[in-house]
Amino acid sequence: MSFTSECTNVLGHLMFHKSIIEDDAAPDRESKIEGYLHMVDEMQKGTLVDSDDPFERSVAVVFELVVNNKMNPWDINLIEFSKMYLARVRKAGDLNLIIAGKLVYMAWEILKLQTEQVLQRVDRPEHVDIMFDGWDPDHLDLFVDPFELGAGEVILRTNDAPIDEKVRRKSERPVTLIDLLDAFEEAKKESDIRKELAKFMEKYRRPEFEDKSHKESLEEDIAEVWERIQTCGQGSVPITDLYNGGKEDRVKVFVSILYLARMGKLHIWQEKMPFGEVFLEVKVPWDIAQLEDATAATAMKVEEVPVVK
Amino acid sequence: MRTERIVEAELFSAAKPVTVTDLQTASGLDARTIRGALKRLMDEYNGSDRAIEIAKMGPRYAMQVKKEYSTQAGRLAELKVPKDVLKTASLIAYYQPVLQSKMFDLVGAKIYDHVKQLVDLGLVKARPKRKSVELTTTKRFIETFGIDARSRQDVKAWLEEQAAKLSGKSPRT
Amino acid sequence: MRTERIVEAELFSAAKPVTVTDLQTASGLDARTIRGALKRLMDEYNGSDRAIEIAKMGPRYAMQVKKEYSTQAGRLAELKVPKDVLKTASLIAYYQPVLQSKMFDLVGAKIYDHVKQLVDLGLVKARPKRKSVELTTTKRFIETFGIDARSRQDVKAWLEEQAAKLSGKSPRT
Repeated sequence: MSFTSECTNVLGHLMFHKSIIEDDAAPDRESKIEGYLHMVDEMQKGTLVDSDDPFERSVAVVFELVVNNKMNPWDINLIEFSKMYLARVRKAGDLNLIIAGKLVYMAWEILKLQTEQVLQRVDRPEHVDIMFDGWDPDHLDLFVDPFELGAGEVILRTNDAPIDEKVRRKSERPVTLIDLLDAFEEAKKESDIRKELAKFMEKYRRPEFEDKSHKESLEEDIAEVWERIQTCGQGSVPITDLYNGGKEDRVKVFVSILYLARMGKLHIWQEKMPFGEVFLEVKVPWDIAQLEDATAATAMKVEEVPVVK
Repeated sequence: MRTERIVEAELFSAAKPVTVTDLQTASGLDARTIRGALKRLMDEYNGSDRAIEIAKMGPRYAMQVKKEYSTQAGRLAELKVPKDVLKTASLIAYYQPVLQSKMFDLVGAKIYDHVKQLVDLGLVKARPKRKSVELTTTKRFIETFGIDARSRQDVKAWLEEQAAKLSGKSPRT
Repeated sequence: MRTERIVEAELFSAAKPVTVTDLQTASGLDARTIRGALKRLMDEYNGSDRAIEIAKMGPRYAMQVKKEYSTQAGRLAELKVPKDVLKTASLIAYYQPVLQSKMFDLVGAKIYDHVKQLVDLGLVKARPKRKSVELTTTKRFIETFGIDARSRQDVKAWLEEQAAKLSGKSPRT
């Protein structure tokens, strides 16, 4: 395939994403995708001009790599991709682009996830839910049985489940020097961030937290709650899942997630006001959150967080 | 060193189901050679009376104990899904995407504990929806139960097939 | 169901060397039958060109990859020491001798669990000191990672060198 048709593929991909922008999407989403479309269009025509903005330049590099390497825009091998990206940026000797590249990498991953979610939504049979839209299902139980058992009734009635856990080997390999070095690099970055976080807390502590033990416990609380969140897996988590004791624990969890949200680590939202469940979601895809990108992002975020009053 | 023996060694020691790309990275062989080797190995293993088979789950392959030997072998392995949770898991897979409140109607109060276990094991995903939680199966579900599927729809279809077999075999009320 | 197939399934899933008694407990077969099955399996596997063999180590038996295939095979297996624990180990090596309370500041509450695992693996030594515990690496740490070092100071120096290389390689803002 030619350069032009590769560009057309990418344009098609972007058009699709533009067409599925929902009403509740971020307000700048449409203009952002417009910008991308414009960029690829220019690239196709050969009229793309280098931008001064490192983020824009790295987006251009992304498109360039996808087009030149004939990558399928619907199925980017992210590992391959990030390797190529880093090689490309190192060659250019542009440090700004490394940081920007991490953001692009995350954005790309999120875009990909969203596509999957949209496709699932399209496939999902909605009729049962639509029937009860806006109704209080609690009041319907009397005269409606909304659940069609179908052939699944056989599964319900049988003693043996139709699935069984496959028996596989638990394989292990010894740790090599490279493993250790990789681990060290990650650990060093993470502990540096913890130190920065501690400094941040010190600097912007609330006056009533003057008391040393109080401040220490707040930091520990946040760290502990962050760890609890990490055990909850991907996706949205109801805050009640994090509670683990009495009233004091609830306050601790609540205050900690407010801090974490301000640090830019979490989204928090409530579906029903004022007493509905509060939900939270880690802001970057889970696997990346565990890796260096999250640490880099947090390191930057720490600087940006407003003063806690 | 014959290529299928290299792939055999890799499948044997892989910690989880692997793709052709994984096998490529580990062996340095090209994709076509690996596909050929996989085909020969599957014929060799699955066609013999050996207790071990090579299963295909969508794009992933794994060496595993054949179903008829899994009870004995399971005692030395560390199986993670309790037996009573398996049925709930298969019902979720069959009805997915399904609200937890509906699953409550089917299996009762134990649904909360089962869903928690399944989510912890990464087999089921729970997303808040209305007043309840919507449940769907994950990629790990496909891998753990060795289902040849690429999507939730495939998993559903596979379970429908199993249900049909069950009802043909032993209909009970 | 032939007895050697049951034993085959068990050896495969055990993933570590097992005794005849272990196999007995799992299968319910008697020791003589199991010994016979093991003999037949060893002939079958070890005499063939397969990448997998059944090895006897004293009283224990294990299914494993033949030596000539071990390089390729290792790549897809899981790390013996979980990555997270390994990260903590490298920090202990870097800061040693270091108080557990200081490590708590660096990695958080998981330090307790990690230190326990590392002590169990024999990679780290913990000695009570003041109100906390002092952590140092062991000889086995050096052996495990093949670091060219004779003392803890050497390990530290080696890691410092690596850290300097790292920070030279990827300067952070």
